[in-house]
Amino acid sequence: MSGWTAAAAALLLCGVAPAACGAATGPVRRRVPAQNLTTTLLSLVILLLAQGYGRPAYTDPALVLAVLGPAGTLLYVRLLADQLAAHPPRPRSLLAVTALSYTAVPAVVLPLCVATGPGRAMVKLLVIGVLLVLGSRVAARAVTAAVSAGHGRTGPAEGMSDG
Amino acid sequence: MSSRLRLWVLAAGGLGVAVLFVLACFDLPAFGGLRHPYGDRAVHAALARHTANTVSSVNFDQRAFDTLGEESILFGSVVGTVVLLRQTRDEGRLPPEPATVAPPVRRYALIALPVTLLIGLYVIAHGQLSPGGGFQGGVVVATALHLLYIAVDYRALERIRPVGLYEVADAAGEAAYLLVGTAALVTGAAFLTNFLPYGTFNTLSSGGTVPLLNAAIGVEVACGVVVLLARFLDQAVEIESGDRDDEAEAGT
Amino acid sequence: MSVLPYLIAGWLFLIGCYGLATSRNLIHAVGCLAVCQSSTYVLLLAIGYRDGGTAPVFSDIAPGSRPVVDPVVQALTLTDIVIGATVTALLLSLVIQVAKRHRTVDPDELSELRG
Amino acid sequence: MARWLTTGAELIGWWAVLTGLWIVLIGTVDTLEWAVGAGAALLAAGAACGARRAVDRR
Amino acid sequence: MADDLPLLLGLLLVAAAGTAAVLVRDPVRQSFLLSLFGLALALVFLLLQAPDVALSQLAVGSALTPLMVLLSVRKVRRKARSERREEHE
Repeated sequence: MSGWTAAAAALLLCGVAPAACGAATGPVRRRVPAQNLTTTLLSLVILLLAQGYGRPAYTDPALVLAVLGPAGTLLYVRLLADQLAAHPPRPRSLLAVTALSYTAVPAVVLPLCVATGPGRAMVKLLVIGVLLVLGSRVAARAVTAAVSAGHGRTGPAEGMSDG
Repeated sequence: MSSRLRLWVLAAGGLGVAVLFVLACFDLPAFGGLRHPYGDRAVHAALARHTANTVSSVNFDQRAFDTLGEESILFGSVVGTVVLLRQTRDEGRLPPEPATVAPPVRRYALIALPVTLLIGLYVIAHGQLSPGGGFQGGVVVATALHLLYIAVDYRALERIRPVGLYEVADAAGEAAYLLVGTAALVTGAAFLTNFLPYGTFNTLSSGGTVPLLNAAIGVEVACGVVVLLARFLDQAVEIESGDRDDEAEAGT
Repeated sequence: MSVLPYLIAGWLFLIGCYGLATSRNLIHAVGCLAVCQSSTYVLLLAIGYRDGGTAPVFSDIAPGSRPVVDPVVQALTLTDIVIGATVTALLLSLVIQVAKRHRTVDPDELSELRG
Repeated sequence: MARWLTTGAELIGWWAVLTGLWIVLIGTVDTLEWAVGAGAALLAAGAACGARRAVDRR
Repeated sequence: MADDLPLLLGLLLVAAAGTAAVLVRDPVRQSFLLSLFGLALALVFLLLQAPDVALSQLAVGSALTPLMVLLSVRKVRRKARSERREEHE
């Protein structure tokens, strides 16, 4: 087993599994950020595996996950806005989740870039990294916005009204 | 049948299946075994036809007829959903209300939409080379459009989504698959034979009819999913049963 | 390890069936059916796996340079995943119709309606 | 007239950026890749402009 | 054995997520678990050297399936609520 695959297994065990547990249990306010963190970390695991197997083609699933993961999170924020507004997540925990993905993404992508060497493959890795960072940032912003919009209105049921 | 009795029947059946399945597991070829006669032949055939992604070659060349069946199931379930979720006479329509969305989220959606769309198109176009193909890329393309509902609101989505057009394109995708298959008949070969020149290995034009069938499936899946989701969104957002009035703000 | 993936596939099937039989909500039942369906994907791909093999995709490796896993089962699975999603959509639209006509999505109440 | 110009500039800007992205994503570059990439990027650029207008006209 | 470690982890994750997705009875909570189940499946598919299938599962499981489930839940609950309100009147 190469170092990259070992790193992937470690990230899987210490990153993805706890994040998935967070998304699987507890109130919606914890599930939504945890779900976003799970997709971000899983995308990084896929990148590490691609390097470990020596297959650049395996980065395509990571690329797709980097754009569709945030879409999934925004979807939950959108359709469960009333529950988020009724029981808002603590800003500190949201910040912690965002900070975690901000540190994890460069910590994985930059060594991969060094290992890949300059070229278009490296730019592709950087694009995936930027998409992941942007995605986790916007997910946190969307949760905050849903909470404050819910507080600005009269009834909690209003949160699900829609256009 | 009482629920208690039902559970007992289920337990008996489940136990039987479990025992037989475990016994069967030990007779299956061992996990990770080295003997894959079908796989080896499929890889050989794919390489002979200059298709780098063997999986696409199996789907759109060696087993193209099977994929036609799969595609018809997809088409059938889209049609079924459209019929089941149509607006009935006793239902009215409420115009969707604009949603309040934070500006950064809206900006993200406007940037992510074309990027996601391009990635979806990349996945479709490179189906015969790298992992991907019409099935996966079509879903990505359809999801890209729905970012506009997820991150902005339904009215914005409705403006760039003329459902009628997508319904036509869905049928056109299915028809294109059949037409490519029939074109093989014209050349004197069997239905869905790979009749085009195979091209240079590992370039976009390789694989003969594989890229064409791939594109047809991509169009069909993308448009089919858009039509499907349009029906679901109509039901969840716009359509109200006849007795609606104070339901404007109802939700989950 | 030699039979574990098969056993996991079997477990997914059985637990999905259990969920289907005991579900009190048709939407939940559709989700359980999706779990049942996934068991076939795990089983098929596990059968096609080869120790030390890699994906039969030759865009970035030379053909013949490494052993590859079975592409036939992968082709079967990947189409079925997308088809499965649209069939799930069909089932969910049936559930919406049931909710409209019978005002409930509980299968037990529905069978009581039939008498 | 000014609106046409800004829309055109937006479209061309998106098109250039997305074509660049396509070239980054792919493995080997050849003429056909450029053509297909430019076409796909044009489609996505059109969607980007359409989406922006749909959002602004709310 | 060490080579199989990621696959072992992935398979256990799939089994756990699948079991949880069945045992959680509320459709909204179940939709989270179905999405996690989809992610875990995609990981296992990648570990079984099937990137095409993983891509397919990611495309479907990350946004499409949860969206359809949540929209159906919303429609059904909204219907039930308006019926209940009618009975009270």
